[in-house]
Amino acid sequence: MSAFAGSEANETFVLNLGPQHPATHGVLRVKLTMDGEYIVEAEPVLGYIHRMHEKMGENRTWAQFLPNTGRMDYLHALAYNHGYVSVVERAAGIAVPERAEYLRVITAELNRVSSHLLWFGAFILDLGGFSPLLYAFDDREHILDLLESVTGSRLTYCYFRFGGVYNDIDDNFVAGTQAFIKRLRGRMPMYHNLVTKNIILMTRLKEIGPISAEMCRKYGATGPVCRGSGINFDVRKHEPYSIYPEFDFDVPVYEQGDSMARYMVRMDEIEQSLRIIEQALDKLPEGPVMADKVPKILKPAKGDYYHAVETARGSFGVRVVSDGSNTPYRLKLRSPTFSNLSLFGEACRGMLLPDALALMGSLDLVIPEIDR
Amino acid sequence: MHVDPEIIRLLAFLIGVIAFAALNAAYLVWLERKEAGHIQRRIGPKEVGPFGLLQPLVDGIKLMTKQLIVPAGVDPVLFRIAPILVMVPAIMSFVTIPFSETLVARNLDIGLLAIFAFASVNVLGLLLGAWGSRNKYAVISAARVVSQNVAYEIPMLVTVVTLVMITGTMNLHNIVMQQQGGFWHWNIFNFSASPLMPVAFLIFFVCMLAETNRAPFDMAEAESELVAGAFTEYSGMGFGVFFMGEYANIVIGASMATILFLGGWDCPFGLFPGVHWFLIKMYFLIFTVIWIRWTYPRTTFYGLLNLSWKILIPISFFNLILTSAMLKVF
Amino acid sequence: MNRAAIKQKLAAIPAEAVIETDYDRKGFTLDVQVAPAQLVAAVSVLDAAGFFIEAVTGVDWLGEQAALRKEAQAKIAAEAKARAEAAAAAGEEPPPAAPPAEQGELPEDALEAVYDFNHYEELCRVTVRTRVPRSKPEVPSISEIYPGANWHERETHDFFGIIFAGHPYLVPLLLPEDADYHPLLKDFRP
Amino acid sequence: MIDYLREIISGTWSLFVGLGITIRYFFQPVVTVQYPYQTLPMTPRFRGHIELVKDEETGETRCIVCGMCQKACPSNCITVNGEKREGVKGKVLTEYRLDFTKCSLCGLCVESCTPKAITFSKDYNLAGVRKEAYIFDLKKRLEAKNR
Repeated sequence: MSAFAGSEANETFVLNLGPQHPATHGVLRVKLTMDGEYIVEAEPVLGYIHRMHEKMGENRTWAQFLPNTGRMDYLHALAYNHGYVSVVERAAGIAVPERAEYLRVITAELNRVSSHLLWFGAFILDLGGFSPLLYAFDDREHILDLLESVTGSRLTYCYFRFGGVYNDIDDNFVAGTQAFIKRLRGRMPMYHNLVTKNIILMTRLKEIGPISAEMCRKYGATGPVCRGSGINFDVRKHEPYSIYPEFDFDVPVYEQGDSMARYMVRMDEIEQSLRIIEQALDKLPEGPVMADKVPKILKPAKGDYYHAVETARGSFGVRVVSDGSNTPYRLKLRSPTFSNLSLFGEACRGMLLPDALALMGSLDLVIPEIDR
Repeated sequence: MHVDPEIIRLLAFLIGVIAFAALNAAYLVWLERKEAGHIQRRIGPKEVGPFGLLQPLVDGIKLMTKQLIVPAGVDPVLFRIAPILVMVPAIMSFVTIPFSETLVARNLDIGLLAIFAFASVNVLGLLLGAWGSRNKYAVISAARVVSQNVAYEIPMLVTVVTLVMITGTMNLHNIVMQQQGGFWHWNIFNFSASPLMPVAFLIFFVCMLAETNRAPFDMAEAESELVAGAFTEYSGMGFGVFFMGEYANIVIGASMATILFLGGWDCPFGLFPGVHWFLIKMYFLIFTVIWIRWTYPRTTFYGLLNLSWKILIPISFFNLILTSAMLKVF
Repeated sequence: MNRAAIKQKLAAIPAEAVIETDYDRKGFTLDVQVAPAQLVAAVSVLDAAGFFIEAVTGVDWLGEQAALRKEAQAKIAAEAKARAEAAAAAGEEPPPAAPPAEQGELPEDALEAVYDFNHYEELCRVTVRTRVPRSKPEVPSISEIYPGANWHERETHDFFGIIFAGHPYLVPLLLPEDADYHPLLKDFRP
Repeated sequence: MIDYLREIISGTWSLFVGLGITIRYFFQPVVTVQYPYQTLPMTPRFRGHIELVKDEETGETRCIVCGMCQKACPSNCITVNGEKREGVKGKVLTEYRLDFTKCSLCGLCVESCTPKAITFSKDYNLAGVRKEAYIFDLKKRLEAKNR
């Protein structure tokens, strides 16, 4: 990146990026103050698809809010379901059968792979390459088929229930998943040859959009954004939930903090997720997939409870405050991209427009999840 | 009444050239969509006509029936003149391109010069359209187009100068005639003049991509950054003419590469030279241009300038010096 | 940095309660209750210890005081009843009924601002809470210490109307820019 | 100087590798399904809008009008009406109205149903021009299907 040539303040102009813009992946608006093609200041404007999920939670029973969680982040819906059912299980003291936890991990990790694949395609699309998007979609479609055969739905699965999962898997799913893992492992070198090693992509990502570890801390960035800045933080390892401690997997961490590092973290995570799925399929125990004694009307004890899960975008936390009734008294959804995007304004200062868009793409934004 | 047959010939050629340019523009869109489809493992247009062959027609009708929106506050003259400024020079360039030994509208002695002169007007059209449409994205795009063009004219022209030194003429017909008799006579393999001729071809090809604003150098359009760049405010046929101009420019670029480096209408094996060979080579190059577009991400503006000033210009100058030295020595 | 040390440091700030909670049960390790005036001091301690900010939110405790009083009254009534029964069982005269408790003005209900912090290296989720009266909900802003709190505070202002004093740009973030309502207040009616 | 050349050559090589990959795909068969000329088989668990199950013995619905589905629904899109009839134990279903415009296909109603009277349909070709077309009376649908 070339240096930022400062000039008189009155030579700047305001550029409205969005709410309808190809690079913002939804309805995000960024108010850019520009000096030529350099960004002097960037202010993201949110709330275009704000749905007030938190208020909705207060007006529904605990179980009725479940479908909403998958609609926050439609790309990794199962992790959001997982976070919500986990916090309610914690509050109500429900124990989950082991097989159900395995199924949760398998499906959530498959969903994470699909989310990363879509991010990969969309990110390259931001950089102007179109074909990798459709190759990634080709692979993602296999995951959606697998998940559809289990959950009956392709995007907002709503598969987890308090105390287990909605229905059991069959042998076809196991065989199909194993075949898919083999297929995707075979395809990854193609992605790296076509995209990662491409000289144009390297010049566009290397040393572009640096985010320091300190900046991550000050803004509360989590997920691949902080792991690309050399912070080894993954909720699956940091505060292990479900049965993640049973599996052997690595947390990819890159020190550079540039867009390339975040790209590499996600690409490596695909491989790690495949490893988890493989181990889970091998170890999959027999047994029920639903706890026996789940009361029909949940009334968790008074108090507040927190549970965080690692989604494809970072640490998603749910804080519920229960007053002992059958509806949540207060439900706070801590969305990872909200924090990740909040550092964009500072990180892109002095950058060129195309680089800033590469940086924005590397943050992996899902707007419904920011706006909630 | 006596009519000069030359005038009739010229008229026929003019109509032919315009028809050729328009048809090319229409069917290159089809080719682009089909090729992109198959690269991405889908079919591409298929509903209108067999293999979607009538798709360009339908697209054309759609563009023509659309309202021509002239936004408030635009410069009315520049906004309207810009698409024409892109389209007309492209058609004019066709006049001097020799498709075969006899199939040429006007065989100019300075044909090469004329084409490069016309090619630079294209940028002016984009600049005026972008400036005139009073849109911030378009203005950014205009600034990009101009500096991109400055950066790319130099290595391209240096390469062409090298070639002119070898051929000793600017007459396109003569340049092709010198390359007759099989692919080992083509300029791209003219190792006796300079061992770097394939590299020179590559430089020329890259510069052609940049000149015609094709991916990975489509910074002017850059749909994921600048929405549609210079064309943001254009609708209907205003946009359509820009589009046609763009494809016509690609045809010119591919034709020039064919003539200068690939022996024009010459058959690679010395058999049956003719217009078909010219078209095969040209369309192969266009296929490659489209193939490149659907493979790479877009470069950035400074990446492009770096490539031009740090790599292409030094190498093309080195080639120039090497060639002149070799011409002098041998 | 260990948990005990940070607990000690936080406890050193006057007028606050630091409670170690059961992580497995609650999902957080330290529950810190501070007065609004001590908030910045508490957050500075966390900042110095390398914590990152997870979220800022609020809870509206409308009706809490009434519920507490009702609970207290029920307890008193139950005790009185138990005493009366015990007395009756013992064959004694039931003691005279206690005079009803003072029904003074209810103390005002509170809005609670909740801050979640976590540490990248060690699992230590610290929840900082501060309570302000509903009629004058004003909390000092921590966006100077954590720039990331800027958006979270704006969001909390949107939803609860809590005013973060010293915030550089306290305009609606998720709600429309002319929104003058606070949907997560319990007495909000659309 | 050598680094400079090496960088150019490796960079150019990476570009040619990319071209090689895309041209290989160009000659491979397409993977898309040409809907609506071709369709894929539905998975048995596909969650379409709900429908009433026909009881094999009676040929009627199994619904006992307990209203559990109505209570379970997060979006209040189910309305169940029944009436008492002479000689029949329990209530008889008169109307089962599903407002599909609000339904989020979560499946909580199907799970809550004790007599297993509702299930997911396999309809996905749903298109219409009026909102009212998506307020289904499932009882009438079942009767129409029986006929």
